[in-house]
Amino acid sequence: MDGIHDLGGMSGFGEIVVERDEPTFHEAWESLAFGLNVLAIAQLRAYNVDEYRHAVERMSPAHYLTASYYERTLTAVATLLVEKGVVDRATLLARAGGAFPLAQAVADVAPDGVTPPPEPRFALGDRVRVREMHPAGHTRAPRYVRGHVGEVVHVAPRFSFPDHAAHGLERRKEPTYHVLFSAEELWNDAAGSGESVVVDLWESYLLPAESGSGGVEPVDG
Amino acid sequence: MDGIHDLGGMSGFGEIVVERDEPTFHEAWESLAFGLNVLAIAQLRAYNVDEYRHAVERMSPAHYLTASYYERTLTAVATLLVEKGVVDRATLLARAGGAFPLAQAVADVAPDGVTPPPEPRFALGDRVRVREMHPAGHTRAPRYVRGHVGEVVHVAPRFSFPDHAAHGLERRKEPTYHVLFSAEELWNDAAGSGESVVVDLWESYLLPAESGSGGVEPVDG
Amino acid sequence: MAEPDRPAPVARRAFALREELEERGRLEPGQLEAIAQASEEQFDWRNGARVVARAWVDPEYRERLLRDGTAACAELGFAGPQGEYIVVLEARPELHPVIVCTQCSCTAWPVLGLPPDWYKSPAYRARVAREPRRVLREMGLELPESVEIRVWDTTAETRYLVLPLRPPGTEGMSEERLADIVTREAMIGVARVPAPDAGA
Amino acid sequence: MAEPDRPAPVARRAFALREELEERGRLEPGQLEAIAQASEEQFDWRNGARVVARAWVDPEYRERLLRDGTAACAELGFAGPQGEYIVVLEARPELHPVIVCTQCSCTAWPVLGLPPDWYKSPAYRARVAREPRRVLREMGLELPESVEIRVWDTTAETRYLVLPLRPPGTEGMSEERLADIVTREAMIGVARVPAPDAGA
Repeated sequence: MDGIHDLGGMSGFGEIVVERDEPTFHEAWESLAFGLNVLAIAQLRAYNVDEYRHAVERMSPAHYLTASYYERTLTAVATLLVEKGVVDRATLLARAGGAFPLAQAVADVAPDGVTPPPEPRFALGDRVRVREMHPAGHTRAPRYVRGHVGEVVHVAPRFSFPDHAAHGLERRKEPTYHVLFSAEELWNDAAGSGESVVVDLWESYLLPAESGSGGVEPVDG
Repeated sequence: MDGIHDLGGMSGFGEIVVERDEPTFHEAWESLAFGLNVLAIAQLRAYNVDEYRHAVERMSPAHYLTASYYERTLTAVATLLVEKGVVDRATLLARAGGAFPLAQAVADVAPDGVTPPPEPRFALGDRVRVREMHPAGHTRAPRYVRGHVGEVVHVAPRFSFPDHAAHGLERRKEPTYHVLFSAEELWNDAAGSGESVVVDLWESYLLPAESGSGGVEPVDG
Repeated sequence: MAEPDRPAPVARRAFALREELEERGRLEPGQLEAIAQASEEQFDWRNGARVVARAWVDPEYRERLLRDGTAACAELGFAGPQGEYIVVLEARPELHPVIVCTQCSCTAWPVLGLPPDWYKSPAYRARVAREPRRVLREMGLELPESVEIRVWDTTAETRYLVLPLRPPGTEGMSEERLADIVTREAMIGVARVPAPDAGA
Repeated sequence: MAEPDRPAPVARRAFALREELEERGRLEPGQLEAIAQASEEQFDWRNGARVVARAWVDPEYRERLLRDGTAACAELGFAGPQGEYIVVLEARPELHPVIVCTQCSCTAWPVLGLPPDWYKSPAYRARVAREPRRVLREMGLELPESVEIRVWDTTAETRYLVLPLRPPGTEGMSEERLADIVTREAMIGVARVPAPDAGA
């Protein structure tokens, strides 16, 4: 989804405030929220990490931006545990003694039908274009690189494709590529000089650079 | 700026809630906020409408999304009246009896050096590409059409170029063009069938379609 | 710009700004209320309904309206701020126009009035450019796939007004009665004008 | 999904979820506190500082670290969740790497620890991909225009660690003392390791 979480390149957020000698957790409930997520993923196996990230993304944008990091964690954990039937929403509300805002419903997402080739499709130095995709569900291709051309600078091992894993679709693994973009390519006349960005992208997000902006055709189609 | 106000195409906002027989103003302060803006623009001539729109856009994203429409109006009016020296921030705080969050500071913006030709550069039926611009200041070219190609379906009269007017830069007038984009051009594989979008764009935002994604070169450069 | 205190209630902030302007002699008592009241009277979507009704009964007016919306609206006395350049979008059986302002909430005030909350909501602004058919369906307007939906984003100074399809069963109705059945939603494009026997 | 009531305080919500899981037998008392405590111990940025110090004093380790970060970190005992595939980015005098996760806040937990609030803030995530030089300057790191700044966005499963430049004046320092002067900020790339006489 083209959601509020996809912040790369946005303006208006003001200064970055650094706290000196910051503790890992500021309040007791923060470590509970962190622990609940670890418990639910690693011990209860109630959901996977891609579902977790997507649940955070599904928070209403106003809630997302006003919540702290661990409030977002807590909201995602509670949302998924309710959706998976591990806990009951009404009981949770009663225990909390007030509203317990959850993330919004997940979209229906169909498998993309791509079968990644057995060998990595791209190699070091290849120029690739990010597909101009706008999926309804979870994706890890940020908007600010879609449609843009960069160069492969590293080929990473195969990892589970998150656009499927977050939606309980057929699990598949693909290489991810570290793709180097010049600031000029991404930000045009707003680019700073001597700046560049590397983004780590699953193979399905990429096309050879000489393709058009692409995206309607699946990679192997 | 690529700000939070530029909402076209974003996901995650949920349902549209329609109130039956809605009044123009729900509370007395809303009509005050509206009236203060009309007063400041039309009678005090403290700022222009482009500065007003940009002041709304300069609100912190979390405030923008949690404020109602008229709270955004009030925030922009107060910000500009403080910035223009018409009212004093400290006095305002004292009168309000609490914090009075204002918009963030305006960015430095330089004139773009474009001189629009005397006659409209494009005509009905022309295919044009929206520049891939990422200006630091106010603009009315939404992100979702930047880089995309559409067809001119209407040529409107010359209007003041807002990217200048919002920043007190040299005033100039340019035609605006109603540009028709297919949903496939904008949203690719996420496009609905039988859908299209028309966006009203100042001449400086546009290049002939056969140009590259452009934007580094000014239109008349 | 960090604010240590809690924001004052928004009403309190609005009154504080008014007091401050009065104190500085930039505002007379009652002036704001007069602006708001005049605006509510001048900027009324029922003006647009009268334009639509006239266009339905007068083919020459309809032609003028589609050719030069600003002048044709002014003929009926509807002009002013946010109505300096009005373009009227003709709904056709096979092409349905719908209006949005994705970046703020611009509207043709003299004929559509100050916009309703749903039109100003982030949800409408974000979604209708991307998935108009689904948005219209959610709002109660189910259009067949054969009808193209065209979204008009009010990004510059043109202000749009949708001229809706005249519903069947209104052949003998007077201009005044026709104006009564036109809705603001139909002139934005998120509804059609219902046929009178459908409960209008 | 509209909530008529005010949200309960976030702490109350967290405790409510814990109680509910305990009640349903999915959670033992103390289990969450144990997870959090073990995580704080296991995920410590000082581990990364030890990796950096080792690489500064041992050229062969440095080579292994840059070739296979995961294995070289594991050599020192640093591995685990969010450290399954670590890539080490070498800071060079002419090329300065900086790490971000624009979409959430992914970090190499075993060597960088759980990330600090500023790293998780919308401001850092939004801005550093777009205007890194300005962001670093605001955070106190002024780099000459001749130094290229390269931002690494943690969008997939690779977890990055910056190997900072070894500051001048540290030639005789022990590996332990070197580990003490390495900062978390330097391993993210928003700072350089200060020379010891500069107050470290």
